[in-house]
Amino acid sequence: MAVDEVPIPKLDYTPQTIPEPEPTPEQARTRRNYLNHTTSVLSWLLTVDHKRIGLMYLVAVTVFFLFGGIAAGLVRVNLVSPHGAILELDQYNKAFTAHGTIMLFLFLIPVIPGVLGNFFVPMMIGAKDMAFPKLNLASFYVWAIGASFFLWQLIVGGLDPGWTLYPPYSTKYSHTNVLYAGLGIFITGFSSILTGLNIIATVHKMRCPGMSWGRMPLFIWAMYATSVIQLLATPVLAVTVTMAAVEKVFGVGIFDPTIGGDPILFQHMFWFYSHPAVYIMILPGMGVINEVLTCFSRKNIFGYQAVAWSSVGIALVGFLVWGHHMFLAGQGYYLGMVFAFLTMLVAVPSAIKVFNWTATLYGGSISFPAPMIHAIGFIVLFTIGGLTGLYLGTMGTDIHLHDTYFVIAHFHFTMVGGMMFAWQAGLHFWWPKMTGKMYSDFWSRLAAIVMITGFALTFLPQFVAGFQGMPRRYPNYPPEFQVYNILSTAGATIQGFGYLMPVFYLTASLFFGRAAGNNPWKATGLEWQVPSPPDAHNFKDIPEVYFGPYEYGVPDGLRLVADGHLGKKAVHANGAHTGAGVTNGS
Amino acid sequence: MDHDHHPKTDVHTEEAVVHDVAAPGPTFVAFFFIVTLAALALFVGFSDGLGPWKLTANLAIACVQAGILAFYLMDLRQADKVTWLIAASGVFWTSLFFLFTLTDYLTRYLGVL
Amino acid sequence: MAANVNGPVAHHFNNMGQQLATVRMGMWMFMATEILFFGGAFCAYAVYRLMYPKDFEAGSAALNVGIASVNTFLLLFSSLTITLAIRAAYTSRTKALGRYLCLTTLLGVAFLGLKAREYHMDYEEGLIPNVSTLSPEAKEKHAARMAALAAEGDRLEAEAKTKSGSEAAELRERGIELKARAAQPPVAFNENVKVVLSHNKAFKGRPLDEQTYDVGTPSAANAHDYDPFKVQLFFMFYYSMTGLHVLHMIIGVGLLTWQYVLTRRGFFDHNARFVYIEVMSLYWHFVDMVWMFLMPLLYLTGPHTAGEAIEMFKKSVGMTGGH
Amino acid sequence: MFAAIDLPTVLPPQASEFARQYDLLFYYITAVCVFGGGVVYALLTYCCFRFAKKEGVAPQRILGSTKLELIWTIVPLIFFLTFFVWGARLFDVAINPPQEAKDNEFFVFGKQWMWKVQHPTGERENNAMHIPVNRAMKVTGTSEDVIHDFGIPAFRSKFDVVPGRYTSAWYYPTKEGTYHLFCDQYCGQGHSQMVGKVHVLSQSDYADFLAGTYRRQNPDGSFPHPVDGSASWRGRKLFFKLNCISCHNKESSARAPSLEGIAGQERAVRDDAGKTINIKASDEYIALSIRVPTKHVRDGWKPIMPAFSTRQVGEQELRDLILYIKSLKPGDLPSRNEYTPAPVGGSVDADSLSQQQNPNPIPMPPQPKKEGGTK
Repeated sequence: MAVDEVPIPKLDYTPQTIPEPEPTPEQARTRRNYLNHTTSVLSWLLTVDHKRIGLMYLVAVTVFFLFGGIAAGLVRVNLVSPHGAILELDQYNKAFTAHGTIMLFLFLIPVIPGVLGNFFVPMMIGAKDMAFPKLNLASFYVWAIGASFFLWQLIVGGLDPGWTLYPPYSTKYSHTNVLYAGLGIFITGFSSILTGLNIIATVHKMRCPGMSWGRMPLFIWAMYATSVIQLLATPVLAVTVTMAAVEKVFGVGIFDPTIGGDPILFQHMFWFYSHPAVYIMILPGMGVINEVLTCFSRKNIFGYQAVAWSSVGIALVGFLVWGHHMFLAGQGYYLGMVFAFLTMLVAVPSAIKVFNWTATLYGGSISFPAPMIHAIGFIVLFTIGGLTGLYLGTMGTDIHLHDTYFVIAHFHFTMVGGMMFAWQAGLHFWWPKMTGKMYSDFWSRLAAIVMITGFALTFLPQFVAGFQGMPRRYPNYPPEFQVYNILSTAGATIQGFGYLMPVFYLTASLFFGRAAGNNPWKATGLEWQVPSPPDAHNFKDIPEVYFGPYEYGVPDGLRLVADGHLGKKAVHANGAHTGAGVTNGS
Repeated sequence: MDHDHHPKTDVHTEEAVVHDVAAPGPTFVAFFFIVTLAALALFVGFSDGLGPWKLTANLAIACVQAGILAFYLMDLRQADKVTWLIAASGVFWTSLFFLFTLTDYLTRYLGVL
Repeated sequence: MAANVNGPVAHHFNNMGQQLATVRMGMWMFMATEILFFGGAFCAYAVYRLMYPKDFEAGSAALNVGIASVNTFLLLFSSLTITLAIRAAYTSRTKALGRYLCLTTLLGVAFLGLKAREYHMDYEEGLIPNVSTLSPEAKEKHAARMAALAAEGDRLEAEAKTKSGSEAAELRERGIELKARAAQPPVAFNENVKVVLSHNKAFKGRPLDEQTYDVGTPSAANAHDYDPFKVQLFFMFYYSMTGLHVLHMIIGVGLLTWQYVLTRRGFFDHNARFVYIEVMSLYWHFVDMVWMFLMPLLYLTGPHTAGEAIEMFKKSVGMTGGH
Repeated sequence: MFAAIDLPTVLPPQASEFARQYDLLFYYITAVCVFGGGVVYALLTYCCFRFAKKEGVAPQRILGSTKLELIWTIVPLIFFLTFFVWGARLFDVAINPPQEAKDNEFFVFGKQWMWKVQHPTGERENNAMHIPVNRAMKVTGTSEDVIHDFGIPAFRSKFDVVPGRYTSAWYYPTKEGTYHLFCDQYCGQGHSQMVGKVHVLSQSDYADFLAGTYRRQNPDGSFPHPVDGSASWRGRKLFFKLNCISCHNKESSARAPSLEGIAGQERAVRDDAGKTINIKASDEYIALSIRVPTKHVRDGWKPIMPAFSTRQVGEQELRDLILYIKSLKPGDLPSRNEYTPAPVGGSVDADSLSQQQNPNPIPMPPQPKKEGGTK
């Protein structure tokens, strides 16, 4: 294929040191790292170390994922029978609302920025910490407070207007805890703003020498784009819920038609946040995929600029398409056209990414450990998710598919098929770095395959059901749809097992896993050039970067480089030569 | 990607960490204008002369006030590009929200029903 | 300038320049967020302002523009003092810094005090939808109106007896309708707001419900005729938007007080720490800016007169014994 | 629970002109997507196998290709834009009814949790809509409480029903039959019960429906009672309410004559003078024998029927009764102990019809337990 041949850069400098050898088991046991340099409980709860905060997010988010999963399980089981197998109508409504709110506000939005973003953004750009460590901790606790409001409303009887909280139902007719949920959304949103702010500041101001924008790993680009959205979209949601709350408290209100209010306005304000929010959810995932694909195909990303700027493009244009949720809501036809047009534009960058990922594999030397399987699964499933999005973004076809199971399937293909698998890929990719332990290769691959199979079985039938017009949020339905729902539930069961497996083998790896070593995947990112688990302050000296992030093009980079293949002495394949004594145990 | 192999150390240069403390003159002048404009706004608000244009006029005045405030009192005039970018993006996105939402209400009944 | 900056550099920064620039940038980003936050509310307001201009002007006419005007200047002056504070901090004149911070805090507190008084008066006048009860004056006015309606109803029915055929039926219908209307319970807020508006000399509107239902033929349409329910809508915006602004003010005053204490403790003797004052001043300026827009949108759209404003303010601070 | 799983058709019925146009676009998009996705998957599979890790094979160093980037930016964009243009035109069709549709305007009221449909002629029905085939019609809707959505998959049509506003859609039904009517916008506890049937009738049947005498013959040849919403249906309800059924019923006990198929028949009756005469059972006759039963008593029956004055049966009600009695064909009279009237929502006939007409009836879901149900 036609490629722009760029020669492997020659170094015109003399690095001072060659990298330390892997630590001996002795060193590995004795050295202090960010996990054990202090051990008191308080030192964890009050830590300002981005890595520890990342781990705290990991635990919390996993717990909420299990809650959301249970709710999803209830929904799926209930739908086995056309008459509703186990739940009363209102119970069902509460179940799917719990699933939606928890998964979106407490899992999808915080998961990658909170865990991987917190942990690796500073390390990948060679910083010692986030720009605002205290703010980072604060945003975790703010999030925790918001989350506890969700838990509280679950305990005191649940919530039933669906995660979209459309008035006038949510504000006037729902007798459930809309206020608590609104408060929860407001507070978690605030946390999300702070995280985004922190990441932007970090990327702008904390990059190590030589880490120019053109040399940042693409995960950083994705996180940056995500943070921009978090920063500029979330406040509108906050003010929306505030107004809805005012309306509910005073009992007379801004979105209430009986005194001249307009419920459609709520939808505008809500989707101004909530559509960009789906990019908040998917962009970090895309970022992870770049890292994993390049690493396991041992190649440069195909079209770095294209991938990087498509992230930014998605973030910007993604703001201007919210109206495609409202084609049938009584929104003006001409505005609808504008939105439909922009929707088609925002579909392009996603397509670009998919093509670039595929091209990245070309000419590589591909191996398939768990992260890579997840990443491939991501591409396969996300492609379907993206393409089916076109049906919904096209005004004409949206008429029939609006609010049917087609939407459900599409949404889950992007959010679960995309985001969830990217999250799994990232978690498995960086787990050795975070914990210093390697998990079971067999079980992790098996889990990946089980997840993908179960997922496809769950949501593919829903496309058909949706095209036949089965409406969403129905606890009971005409029997002709039963066969699809039974398939879905079967798939969901398999999926459930798939999601449970990592909980076990990852936990097991903490105790029985073998030491991972500094760089098990022979990856090029800065975070891989320091020992695992990293030291408390990541780098003893500030690393310096001499060329781009994915120089796998050098066959088996590290060794050849050490042999003086590039320049005089050692430099890691990504050009980072981390200063003296990074790797020696204390 | 760029291939100069000399590490960029941009973020490490000692940039102008302190806005040069201009003589208080400009500050007071700016403040004087702001207060005058505020008074003008009140005057317009209390007079019935402009009729329907009253709100428009007052909003225009408010914009000027805000501009002066940001430019002189918040030292935006000395700020670096990134700061400008951030401030601009805040205003820009808000205006986008206004643009699209209001478009809906202004065009909603064209050609439909 | 940078040369004589001294102060501790946080562990994760390489030098003071990086640290200060980062903090400053963080604050600006936070303000971009705030712009969107208030922008959302303003946009919602704009939508309804376009839908119901007259009713919103009526609502605005019912607000206490006197207090608002004074508050405007209080806030502007506080904006000046905080600017002087940061100038002082730049040149590490901590004494002056302390003075200016103190002054700013006091101005902020004064603003909040007046605002509290304004809310209290709204409460007294019964301008809180679905919460207020009929104010005494509104009660008697409403009672009188309903009595008139009922009397008119009786008169029509009596008259109907003298007539015959369709004419009689018509009269009877109308009479029954009027009496039924007279029996309806009042919407407290609507009646109260009518009373408040009747006190505003500059305002010449009549409530639409009285226009359509009351005795006699509807008078010629007036530029300011309003629907009380839409006025409720306006008041929802009034409370939520000023409420959010007040919330920001309270936070700001808290931070100012805290920084004042820090100043006294010599925290800012490291002049590198001026950046905290600086971001504080940015925040405070922003709150000021929001008020600049709230003023015309909420208070100044409706018809008011300067005299009325002064009168209102006097009444608010108790210089006169009410009307 | 798994007892009867009806194997469905993969594609929904295509019962309106719009549905035809819709499916064209739908299949076009599907074709493009299958092709595009296919290309990606093919490349993916190829790479994964061809470039799987081998000893001694070094990965190539490829940084990208501006030409390729341009290709896979522009080509998808072009296709997407065709979707957009076609889709916008289709939407334009969907929201701009032709004049004849505007002249034939139905109205729906959404309400937690039922649909009230009003015909242009003022006929009303609940959770069911009888409409003529091959005739353009417009549906305008509004809601009494929350946002609902009036969706008919067979017509590929759907629109949100918003409180305080009028929204609308229009159909040109092309195929007779009974189709689903769904509420697609979540509206609370009974959301999934806010469903009904759309009956597309032939023009003549629709005329009968408006006349109040529409009967649809079931496949088994039997005639069900009149359809919900028609005048004779109201009459039937009265027939039960006034306890006519206790004497005039299928069992045709010894107390009263059967009323089946008497319309227009010559009947031998005794007038109050006691002499037998023949009278044609006209509307007037039926009315008289309800108002003053003893005036003409059917030969061989005792004059035991109570009289129903205008206070018990208003003139309009009487009219409904007459229409019902006239509509009775042999074997129609209900049995004495049959239960009616139809529960609100699931009208008896809508179900009994759907049982035979449509293999997939909407099941009656468990009724909500708690309050907040029917307002």
